Amino acid sequence: MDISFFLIQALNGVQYGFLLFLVASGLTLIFGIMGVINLAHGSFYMIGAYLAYWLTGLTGSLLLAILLGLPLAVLTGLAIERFAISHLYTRDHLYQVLLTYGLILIFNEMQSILWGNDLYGVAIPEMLTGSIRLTETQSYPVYRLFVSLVCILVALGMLLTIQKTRLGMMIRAGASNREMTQILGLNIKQLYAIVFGAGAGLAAFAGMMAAPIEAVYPGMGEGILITSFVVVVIGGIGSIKGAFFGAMLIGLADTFGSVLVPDYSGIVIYALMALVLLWRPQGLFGQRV
Amino acid sequence: MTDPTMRDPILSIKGLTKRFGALAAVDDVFLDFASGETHAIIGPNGAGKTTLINLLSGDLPPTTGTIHLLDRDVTALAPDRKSQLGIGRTYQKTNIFPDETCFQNCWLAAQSRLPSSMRFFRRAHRRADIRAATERALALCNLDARADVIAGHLSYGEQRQLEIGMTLATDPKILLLDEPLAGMSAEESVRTMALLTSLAENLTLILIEHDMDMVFAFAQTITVMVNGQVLETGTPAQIRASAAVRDAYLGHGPTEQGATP
Amino acid sequence: MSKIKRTDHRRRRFIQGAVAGAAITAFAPSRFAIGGTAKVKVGILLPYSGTYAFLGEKITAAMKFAIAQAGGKLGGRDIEFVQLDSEAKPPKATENTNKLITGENVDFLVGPVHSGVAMAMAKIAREENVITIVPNAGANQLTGPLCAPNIFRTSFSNWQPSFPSGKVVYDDGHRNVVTMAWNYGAGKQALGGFSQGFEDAGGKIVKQILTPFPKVEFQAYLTEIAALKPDAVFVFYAGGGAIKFVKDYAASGLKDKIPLYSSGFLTEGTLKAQGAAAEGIKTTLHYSETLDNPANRIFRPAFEKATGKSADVFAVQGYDTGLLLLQAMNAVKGDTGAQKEIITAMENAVIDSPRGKWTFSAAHNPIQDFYLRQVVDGQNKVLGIAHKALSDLAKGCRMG
Amino acid sequence: MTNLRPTRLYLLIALCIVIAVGLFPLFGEKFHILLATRIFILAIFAMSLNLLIGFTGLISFGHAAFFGAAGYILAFVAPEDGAAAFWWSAPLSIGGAALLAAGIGWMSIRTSGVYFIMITLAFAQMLYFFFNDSPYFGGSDGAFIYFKPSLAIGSFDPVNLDNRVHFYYLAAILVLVVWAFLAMLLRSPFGQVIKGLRANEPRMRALGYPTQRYKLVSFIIAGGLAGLAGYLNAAQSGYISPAHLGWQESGSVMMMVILGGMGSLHGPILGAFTFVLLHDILRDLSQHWLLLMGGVIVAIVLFLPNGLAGLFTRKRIPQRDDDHD
Repeated sequence: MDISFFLIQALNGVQYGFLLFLVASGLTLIFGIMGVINLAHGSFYMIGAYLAYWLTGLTGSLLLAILLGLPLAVLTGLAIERFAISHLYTRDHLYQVLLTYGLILIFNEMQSILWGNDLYGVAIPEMLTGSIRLTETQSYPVYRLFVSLVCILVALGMLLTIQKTRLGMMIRAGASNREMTQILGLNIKQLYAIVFGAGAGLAAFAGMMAAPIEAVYPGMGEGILITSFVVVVIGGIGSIKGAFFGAMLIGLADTFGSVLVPDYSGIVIYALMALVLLWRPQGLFGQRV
Repeated sequence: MTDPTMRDPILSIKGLTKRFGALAAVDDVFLDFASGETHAIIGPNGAGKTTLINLLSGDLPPTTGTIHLLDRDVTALAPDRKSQLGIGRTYQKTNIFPDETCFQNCWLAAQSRLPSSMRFFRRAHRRADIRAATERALALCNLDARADVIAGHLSYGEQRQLEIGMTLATDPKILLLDEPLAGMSAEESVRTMALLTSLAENLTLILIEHDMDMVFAFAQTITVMVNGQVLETGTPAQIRASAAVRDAYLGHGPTEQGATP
Repeated sequence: MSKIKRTDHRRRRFIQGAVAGAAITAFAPSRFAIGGTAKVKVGILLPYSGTYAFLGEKITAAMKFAIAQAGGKLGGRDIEFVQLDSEAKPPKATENTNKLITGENVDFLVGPVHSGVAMAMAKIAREENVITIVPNAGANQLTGPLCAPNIFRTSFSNWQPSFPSGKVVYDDGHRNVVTMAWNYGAGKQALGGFSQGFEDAGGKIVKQILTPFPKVEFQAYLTEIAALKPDAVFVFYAGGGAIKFVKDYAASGLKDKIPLYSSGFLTEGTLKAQGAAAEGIKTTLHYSETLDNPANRIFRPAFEKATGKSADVFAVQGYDTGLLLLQAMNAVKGDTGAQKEIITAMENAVIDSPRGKWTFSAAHNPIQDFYLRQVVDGQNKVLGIAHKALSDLAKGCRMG
Repeated sequence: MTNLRPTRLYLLIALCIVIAVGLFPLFGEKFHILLATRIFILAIFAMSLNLLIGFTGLISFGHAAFFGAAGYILAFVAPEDGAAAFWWSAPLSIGGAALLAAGIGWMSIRTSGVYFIMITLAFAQMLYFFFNDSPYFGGSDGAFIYFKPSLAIGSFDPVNLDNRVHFYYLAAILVLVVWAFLAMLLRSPFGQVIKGLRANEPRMRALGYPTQRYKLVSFIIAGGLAGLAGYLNAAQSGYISPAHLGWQESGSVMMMVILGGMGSLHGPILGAFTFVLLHDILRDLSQHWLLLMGGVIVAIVLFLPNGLAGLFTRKRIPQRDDDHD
């Protein structure tokens, strides 16, 4: 094994990390600001992928599918927030776990009713089908690099929103102290709706971007859900920065774990999470509660 | 100790510092608390008073410095260990078990004095000694008539009394009181003052309070803190006379309530 | 007895149970008395929700289709299907199987898809002695150490479809091969089959890679393969993982340099989603949609027309399950009490399947042809027979 | 917290239930006896989790780890050609589960709130992958327990677990035993402390209780009881697989606890009963039963905040306005 092998593996890890970040950032926002554990977050990822499949079929273009599908996903998120989640802000985490678990079942069945249980794929847009040669045997698909680029742009966008805008100010206040937000006279209801809608949108967007390199299949949201939770917890709940570093860490750990301890690579990310929590019980960038 | 009137310190802190990031909430504080005295800590908001109490009670670990209880280094001990050693505290924000009766609240506190509550089979309420300690604490905080009332249904003043009663049930040597009069009506304040006065006979009291009338009437020693540092320590008369205190904190009216710079 | 036509569920079950009970002690006449009155109860335990739902739906549809084509009766008796969603969850398998066997008193049990569920189910089926037909789950153990007179499998053992690939890969001139599969029973057993076939022929497994199930992130492994530069790669993936793997393999540029082989599940029900990435992949399986035989020529259009579902290997396995039930029940003229005769009929059955004629081995696993297939224009084109009449090893089976 | 003083009505209901449970095998169908046994086992499992969630305030999302581990221990120690003796295999499974809980608990209780939820999940997932990936325990296909444990003492063999009615009564009695054990535990000094922990942990610490130690002991007891349930489950079905330790199983038992009512002694029993029956009925009702199940869960959360047990007690759990994690 040479240096280029490790470099390519690092690239794999980072690239996987970017995708994780896209899902986890929404989760951490909802977690940190609203104090809601949203198990149904993975469902939005799945909804995104199915919307991408369905709308790409209708319009023939992934871009159009995303433009049409994203508002649909956000609206679904807003409806869920309004009719279910909003009743649980003052209640114990457990009820949120239970309710959002119920939502997973509902979403899964809706998917089955609307799109059936067959497996689907989405074609990579024509412009992005090429690949770049890395070694004699391996090349890297342009679309994957494109996804990474989009993830970086989204991350930057979130950073700017949070640092520079009034909404970002509210989010920061909300993340550090929920009561303070209320004292400052901010409209907490509106803030929560925006955050949940945005979180759902981010997850769905991740699902749409991933659809061409993933398979679109029933139950696809659950796998990424647990991994995203691991990312959020490692990074520290409510911290976008934490979600970013957590995602990178998990992406790299998972990639190198696969190579270095192949027989038990399923354990790696959970062991990493346990270690981080034993070292810093509030995650890498979390605030002490 | 240079002051001959000073009794032996029961609690002594040296170079105590607590930093939150760049901010030093408590900055290199040296203080001695004499056994049996009533010692008030005053200062503007953000002076580091509550942080100091939290350091003494073990709720926060100090960044540097030491805390000694008599000869024993208790700097890094957790709250439960400090409590077991006789340092009890009350909270600024009422901190009781609102779903339980007053009796049960004090009972839980009194039970903590058992060598261990890892007893799985006997009914808890059968212990006569704990019952006696509970009743004593309820009597001390004037809630013996309200023993069976759910704590959440008490008036605010009564809840504060219960808060003190719970801590008393743990039989402390030193009582840390974080704004015991905050939010009380005049009548409740009077009652609580009477309670504290009776306690001061047997206990070392360390309290934070914004009510200057109360502080100057009640405390034997006053420490003024500003920006995490001790500005002055002395008798009420010394503090009143201190030019430094007047300039930095008390400003124009020495009895101004909740003075904020 | 023959006048009893109660619709009352419990009452009928009671009588039926009583009759079946009597059947054990009494002679033939009393057994035949029930024929033509009560329905034959077929319990189906298959996944209808979650990742495996499409398998469950397809197998069920094809089995019902086979029976409907033959007039909708088993041995002259009407059928009642009792379907249960297995959710592909092993912890629920015991309760589900009990529900069908002791709760519903089914005459036949059909299922499951998931090997873990199959293990729990087989245990009860053995104890309760109900004739059980496995239409998919491939765990080698089912027709190995767990084999039983009353357990039949119409699909394959995990070892079976990949074993012929070994020789195929060797004959294509490859000597050093990397194998890769999900780290679970089916994956390991499939790789075991391939390794045996390949090493017996004289090839060498450079590395066996097991990836966590059901994770579909393969990038790290692809880079490893690229670094190892084997002559060929053999994998076992199915469903969503198969789609993802084939796409990733092509996108990383490996496909043009290192040929990809697999057992046929890689390209079953997944070709449309895989698109061009699957072109050229060679697989071995006991069926192909392009198989040219009379049964298949009739089956495919009829099935697709009747159910609207595409006819793939899973549909064929379900269809054959239906055919097997028909043959056995016709042989005993609908007498479900004649268990011994039914078993004998099944053991001797020759199934004229769309996959080609096949029979049961002594361990009750199909002896069947395995075809070498290659993906051409989005279809699994048959290149020839990779292994004729291949029987499972049936290691550990102490029956027959 | 819970009002344990029995009223006359309460006693009457309890009596009726005991009689019904006692007589059920006489007229119940074979399958329903099996189903009821399974409900008892899950009730014990749910009661064990309720000790953590409902009484200690520790939300464990990895409780199935102990349930499954106990089953694996039984599978591991049971001989292939005969029955393992209940009298040593059960304590071994329970003890093993408790030991595992001691290890996982010791590390997990350093965290709190959501982090605790997640770290318990992480440990359970690690065990899941351990049993799934390791070549020694049957891998993903799971392992069998070929014979049901034997309760014979010498030649005295009154309870034969192969007989489903015997198994039924054993499970029913164990539900009662666990219930009584927990009732006693909660009235003991230890019980008072853990209930205090749930209500307000920092205050308990300030009162001088070494809270970590109490949480750990509670975690170990709950792990052991989950082990008992896991042992019974493995003995009944004769099968154990990695999926028994999966997060979805941890989720289901959590559902049962919340459904029945947290912090109520009998709530989890009610929850297990309802959850299993609901699952069974809804699945028969429609092909889209997941939709119904999801809908029922959502409705219960929104409209029955105190769980089913809350229907029978008038006392309302006060809403918390502070958000302590």
